[in-house]
Amino acid sequence: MINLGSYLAISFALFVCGILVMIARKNIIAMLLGIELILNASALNFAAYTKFTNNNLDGHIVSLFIIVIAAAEAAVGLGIVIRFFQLRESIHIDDAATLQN
Amino acid sequence: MNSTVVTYLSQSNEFSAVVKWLTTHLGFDATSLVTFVIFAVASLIVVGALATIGGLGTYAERKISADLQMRQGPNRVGPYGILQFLADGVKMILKEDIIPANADKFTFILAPFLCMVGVFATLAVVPFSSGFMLADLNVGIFYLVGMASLVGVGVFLGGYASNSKWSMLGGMRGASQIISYEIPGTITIVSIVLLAGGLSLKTLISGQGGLPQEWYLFHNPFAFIGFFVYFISALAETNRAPFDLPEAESELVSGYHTEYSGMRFGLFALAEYIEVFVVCGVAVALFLGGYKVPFDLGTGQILVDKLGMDGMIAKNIGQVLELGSFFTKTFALYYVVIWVRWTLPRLRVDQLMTLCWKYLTPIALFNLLGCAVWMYAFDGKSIYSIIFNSAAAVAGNH
Amino acid sequence: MDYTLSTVAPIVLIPFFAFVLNAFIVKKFTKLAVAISTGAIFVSFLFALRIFMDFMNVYSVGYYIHKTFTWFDLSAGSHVFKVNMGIYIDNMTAVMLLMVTGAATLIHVFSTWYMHDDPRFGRFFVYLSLFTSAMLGLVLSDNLLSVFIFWELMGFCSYSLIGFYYEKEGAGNASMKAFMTTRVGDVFFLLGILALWSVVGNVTFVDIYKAIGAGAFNNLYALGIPLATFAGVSVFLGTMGKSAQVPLQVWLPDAMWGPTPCSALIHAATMVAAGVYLSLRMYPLMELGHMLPFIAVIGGITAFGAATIALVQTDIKAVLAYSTISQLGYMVIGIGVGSYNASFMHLITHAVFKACLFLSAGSVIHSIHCQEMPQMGGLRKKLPYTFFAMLLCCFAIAGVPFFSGFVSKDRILGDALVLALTNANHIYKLVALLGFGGAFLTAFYMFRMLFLTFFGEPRDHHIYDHAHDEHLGWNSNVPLLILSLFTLGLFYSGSFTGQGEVNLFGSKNEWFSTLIHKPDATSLHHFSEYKAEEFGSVDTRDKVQLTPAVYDENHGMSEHVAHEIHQIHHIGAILSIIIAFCGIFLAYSMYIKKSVNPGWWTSTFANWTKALKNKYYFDDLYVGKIIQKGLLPFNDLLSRFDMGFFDKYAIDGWASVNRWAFTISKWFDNTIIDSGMVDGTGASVRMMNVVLRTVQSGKIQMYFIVIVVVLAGYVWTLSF
Amino acid sequence: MFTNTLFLLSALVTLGGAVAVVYSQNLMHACIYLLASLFGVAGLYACIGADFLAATQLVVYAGGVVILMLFAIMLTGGTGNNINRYGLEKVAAMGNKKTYFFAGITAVIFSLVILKILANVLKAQPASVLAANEPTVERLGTILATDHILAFEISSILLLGALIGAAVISRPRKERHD
Repeated sequence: MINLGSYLAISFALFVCGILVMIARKNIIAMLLGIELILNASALNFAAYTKFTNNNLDGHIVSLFIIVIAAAEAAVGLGIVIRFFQLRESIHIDDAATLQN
Repeated sequence: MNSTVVTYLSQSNEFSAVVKWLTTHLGFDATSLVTFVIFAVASLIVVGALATIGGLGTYAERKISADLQMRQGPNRVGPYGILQFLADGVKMILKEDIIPANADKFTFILAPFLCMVGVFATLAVVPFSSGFMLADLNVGIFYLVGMASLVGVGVFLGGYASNSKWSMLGGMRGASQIISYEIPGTITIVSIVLLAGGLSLKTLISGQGGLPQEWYLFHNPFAFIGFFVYFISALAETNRAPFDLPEAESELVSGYHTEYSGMRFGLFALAEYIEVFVVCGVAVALFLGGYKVPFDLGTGQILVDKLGMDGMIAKNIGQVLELGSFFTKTFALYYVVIWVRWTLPRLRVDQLMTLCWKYLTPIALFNLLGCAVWMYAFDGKSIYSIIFNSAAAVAGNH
Repeated sequence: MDYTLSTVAPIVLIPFFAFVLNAFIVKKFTKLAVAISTGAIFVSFLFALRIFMDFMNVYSVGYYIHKTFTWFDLSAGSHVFKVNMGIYIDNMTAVMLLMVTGAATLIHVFSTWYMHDDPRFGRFFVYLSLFTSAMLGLVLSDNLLSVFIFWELMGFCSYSLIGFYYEKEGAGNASMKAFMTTRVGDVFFLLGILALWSVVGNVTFVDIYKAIGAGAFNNLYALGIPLATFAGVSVFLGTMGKSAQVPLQVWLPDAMWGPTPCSALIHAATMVAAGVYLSLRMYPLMELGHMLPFIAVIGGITAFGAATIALVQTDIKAVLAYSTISQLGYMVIGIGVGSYNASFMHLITHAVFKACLFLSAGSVIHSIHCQEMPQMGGLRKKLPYTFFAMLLCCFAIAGVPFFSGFVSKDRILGDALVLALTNANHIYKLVALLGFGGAFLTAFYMFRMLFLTFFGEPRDHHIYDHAHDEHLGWNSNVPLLILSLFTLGLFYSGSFTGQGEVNLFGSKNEWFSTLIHKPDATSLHHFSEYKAEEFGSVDTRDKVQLTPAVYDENHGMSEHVAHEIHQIHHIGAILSIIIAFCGIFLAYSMYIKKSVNPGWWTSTFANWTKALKNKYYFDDLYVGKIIQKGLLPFNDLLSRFDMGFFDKYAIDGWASVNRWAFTISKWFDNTIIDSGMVDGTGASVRMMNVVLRTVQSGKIQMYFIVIVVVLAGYVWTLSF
Repeated sequence: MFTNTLFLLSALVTLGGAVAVVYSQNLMHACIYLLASLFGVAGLYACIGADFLAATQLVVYAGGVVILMLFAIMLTGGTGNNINRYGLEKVAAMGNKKTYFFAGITAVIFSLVILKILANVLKAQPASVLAANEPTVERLGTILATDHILAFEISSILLLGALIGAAVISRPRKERHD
C-alpha cells in the first residue's frame, strides 16, 4: 500500500487542490492557503522520491528548505496582506490589480 | 512501533508465556496482538493517571494557595478535601452545555478538543521512567514542541469562536504569547540537545546522572541560565501566572473560555493543568536528570549483584525508583509553578513581549552559542568534572 | 626573534586601529577611548622594546630586517614600473622605535592628566594615536615614498593639534602657518624623491645606497647642477621645513599654540626630529652631492640664531620652542660635519630631555594657568617633582657632564672643531664658532628659564598662592620622573654588552657609536649584499654568522691622525664644559645673585633686543615682503589674465561657437529626432500597447492560470 | 499493519482536509482544514520514515504558519468583504461559480498532463523492496552541515530577511501631511 504511486497520487491531489484554491478564491489569505497546499505537495513529492529511489536523504533536505521557504513566504506574505489591508481596507485580490495608488 | 513499555515488558518470562499460549490457541502469531494490547493498556494508564494528576492539580492549586494565604482551602469532600476535584468534575459534567447563538459552532466545539489533543499527544514521549515511556521517538523533544503548539491554535480558536470581545482578546493574547515564548523555549531546548547530542528524550536523559552535579542544570553556566529561561518560557506557554494574560480575570472576565461552560470549560482547564505537568516533566528531563536515580539503582543491577535478587524483580524495583525520582522532581517544579502564581503579580502585555523578545530570546541565543563554545572548548565535560579532574590531577601530583 | 608580519606590523597598526576605533567611539566613551589610545601605544612600546632587545642581543652593525610587498604594479612589457612598500629595520630604526614609542607612552600618560578638564579630551587622544602611528610608520618605512606619505600624515596631525583650540584665532592662524611653511619643504622633498626615482628606479633606502655605491649618479645633471646635489638639496629642504631650519623655522614657535603635551610629542620630541632622521638616512646622498658644508652652515645659523632669540623670550614655551630649533640646528650641524652617530644620538637625547622639559612646562602652566616667566618665581616649593625633573633636563641641555646632552652635543661640537682646525674649507670655522656660541647661549637661557620659574621670590603672589599643586597626580609626575631619569648620560654612553667599562664621559665603547655607523662612501658596498624578503616571510637570516660590532678606537684612520683627532676632541670637550658652566654662572649672577643687571644689556643693545624680540623680522619679511609684495601682485596678475584673456576670448568665444552649433542641432532635433523617431516610436508602441495591455490586467489569478496552462503545455511537449 | 493504518488515516486526513479547503465557504474553517491537511502530511512523512521532516512539519505549520494565518484573518476583518470601499459589488471573497469554473478548467488541463506523466513514471517504476525506516536525524544533520551547507546558510539569510521584511512591511506607518 505504501509505495511511490500512492504518494505521487496524494501529492498530485494536494497540488490540484492548491491550484483550485489559488484560482477560485478571491480572498488573498485564502489564496495563501492554496500556496501552502502546493508547497506541501511538492515537499511530499521530494520526500517520497528519496524514500522510494535511493534513500540518500537529499530529498529530505529539499523538503526541509521548502518548509523553510513556506514559513518565510507566509510571514512576508501575511505582512504584505496586513499592510495592504491598512491601505485599502480590503483583502480582495481584485483590489490589488494596480501597480500604484 | 517503537514503544519502550512493550520493549521493557517483553524482557519478562510472562510475556513470552502469554504470547506462546495465545499463539497456540488462536492459531496465528500473537506477538503483535499482545504488543498492541499492552500498548493500549499503557496508554490508558497514562491518560487516566494524567487526567487524575490534572484534576489533582486543581486541588493542589487551591490547597497551596490557601496555604500561602493562610486559609484552609477545600476540606469538606473526603479527607483533607482531596476528593474535591471529583466533585468539581461531576459538577462540570452535569452542567448545561451552552453554545452561544452567534458562535461559530464548528470552531467552538473543536477548540477545547484541539487543546486536549495537543496536550495528550505530548504524553506519548514524556519519559516517566526508562521502562515506562509510551514511545521513544528519535525526534521526541521536537515532536513534543510541535504537538504542544496545537494548544495555541485551540486557545486562539476558542477565543475566536465565542464571538465575544473578551474571548477574542484573550484568544489573540494567548496565541501571540504562546508563539512568542516558543522561541526562547525551543532555543534553550536546542542548547540542551547540543549537550546531549540527540533529540530523543532517552538520549537527553542518558547524558545526565542521578546526582545533582551530573545534571545538565549544573553542566555549565549557560545551561544553568538556560533552565530559568526555559522555565519562564514554559510558564508563559502554559498561560500560567504571572503570564496569565489570556484569562486575565480582572480585564477579560475569563479570557478565551469566557463563553464556555460545563465540560468544555473543564477540558480547557484540564488541558492547562496537564500541560503544566508536561512542561515540568520536560524541564526535569532536560535539566534535572529526568528519571535518573543515583548509584545505578535504576537498572537494578546493583540489587542483583549485592542482594542476589532475581533480575526482573530488581529491574521492576529500579523502575519504581525511577518513577519516584521523576515524579518527585516534577511535582517539586509543579509546586514552584503554583507558588509563583500566587506570589507574583500579572505582567502587562507590552512587558510580556519585552521580556520575551528583548531579554529571553537574546539570552537564549547567547546560551546556545555559549553551550556550543563550551562543548568545543571543554570537550563536553561538565564544570564539575573539570574541577574534580583538575583537583584530582593536582592532588595526584603531590 | 623571528620577524614576521605579526611581530613588526603591530607597532604601527595598533595605534592606527586605536585611532580608527576611537574616532568612532570617542564622543560617547571618552574614558574608554583614552584608555584604548594609551594602552595601544604602550603595547606598541612593548613590541618596540622587544625589537630593541633583539638588536642589542645580536649587537652587530650589519643586522637588518627588510621586508617588502608590492603595493601596485603598472609594469607593461619590458617597462617595469613597480612600487614596493615595506619595512626596514636596522640598529638606528630600533633605537628610534624605542624612543618614539617610549616618549609617546609617557606623553599619553601625562596627557590623561593635562587634558583631563578639556572638553575635547578624547579627540586629543584620537589625534595623538594617529600621529604616533604615522611617526612609527615613517620610522619603519623602507623607502622615501612611504616616508613621504607618513610625513604628510604627521603634517596633518601637527596641523590639527596646533589648531586644537580652534576657538582662538591665533591657534587657527598658527596651524595654517605651520602647514603652509612645511609645505614649501615638502614640495622640494617630493621633487627630490622624483629625482631619485628617475635615477634609481625606486626609492628604497638600500637601493639608493646601492646606486650611490655603484656610481649611478656620476655625470648626471639636472638644471645644470649635478643630480646628486639637486636631489640632496631637495631632500634637505624637506628636512629644513620639517625640522624648522632657517629660513623655514618660523612655524615652530607659533606651533606652541597647541596643547603642551602635543608640543612635547610633536614639536619637540618626534616629528621635528623626523626631518633630521630623513637627512641622516640620506647621508650618502648629501655626501655625494658635496653639500655637507651647506648643511653645516644652515645648522650653525639655526643653532645660534634661535638661541639668541630664546634669550629675550618671556613665555616659557617660547623659550623651549626656540631651544628646540636651536637643538635641531645642532643635529643638522652634526650631519654637516659628518658626525653621524652623534647627530643621531643628539636626536634621541634631545627627544628625551625636551619632552621632559615640555611636560614640566606643561605641569607648571597647568598648575598656575600662566605662561609668562616674569610672573612666576619660587615655584620649586610648590612643584618639587617638576622642579627636580626640569633641573635635570636643564643640566642635560646645557651640556653639563654626566648628562645626556653633554654626551651627544660634545661629540658634535668636537667633530665641528676637528673640521674647523683641520679642514681646508674655512666655512667650518664659522660653524664651530656658531656651535660653541650657541652652546653658551643655551646654557644661559635654559638656566634663565629655570631660575625665573623656580627660584627667587614669587613675583606674582596671586598666581603663586593659587598654584594648585594638589592636582598633580601620579600621571603627571611619573612620566616626568621617568623621562628625567633618562637624561643621565650613562644610558647613552655606556656599553651594554660588556665590552670594556662603562665610560661616563662617553667617548669610548659606547653602544651608540659602536652600533650606528655612518653609511659613508667607504662603507656603502655593504649594502650590495642586503636583500629584501617577502613581507609575510619569517626572517631566516643566520644571526650567528654576523660579526659582533666592535668599537674601533681609531675610527678606521691611521693611529697618528686618530690621536690628533682625539686630542682635538678632548679640547672640545673641555671647552664645552667651560662654556656650559660660564653660561650657567652668567644666568646665576643675573637672576639669582642679581649682580649683573639684565636691564643694562637690553638697554645698551636696544636695537638688537628689538630684533630678537621680533624674531629677526622673519615673519614681517614673509608676510610683508614675500607674500604682500611678491605673491599678491602675482596673484593679481593671474586673475587679470583670467578675467581679461581667458574668460573673454576662450570661454566666451567657445560659447558663441556653441550657440551657432546649437541652432543647427535644434532644427535636427525637432524635425528628425523628435517628430520622426521619438514620436514615431511612441505611436508604434501605443499601437502595440492597445493589443498588449489586455494581457496585463493586474489580476494575479489570470496570470496564475496562464502560468499553469503554459507549464502544462511545456511539460506535455517535454514528455514526448 | 500499524504503518498501513497510519498511512491510510494520514492520507484520508490530508486529502479530506485539502478538499475541504477547496469547498469550505468560511475562511476560518478553511484554515482549520488546512491545519488538518498539514497534519496529515506530517503523518505521511512519518510513514516513510522521515521523522525529522514530520516533526518539522508539526512545529512549523501548527505552531507558526497556521496561527499566523489565523491572526491575519482576524486582523483583516474576518471573511466578509464583498463590497469594496467604493461600494462596488464584487466577486464573493470565497469565490463563486464562475471562478470555480475557471479553476476547474485549469485544474483539468493540468491534471491531464500530470496524469500522463504519472502514468509513465509508475509504469517505469520497478517494484523495489523498501529499505527499513532508520532514524534520519543524525544523517540529515551531517548532510545539512556538509554537502548542503551553502543552501543552509542561504536559507538562514532568507529567514532573517523574511523576519525583518515582514516586520518592516507590516509596521503601521503614519501618513505624512506635508
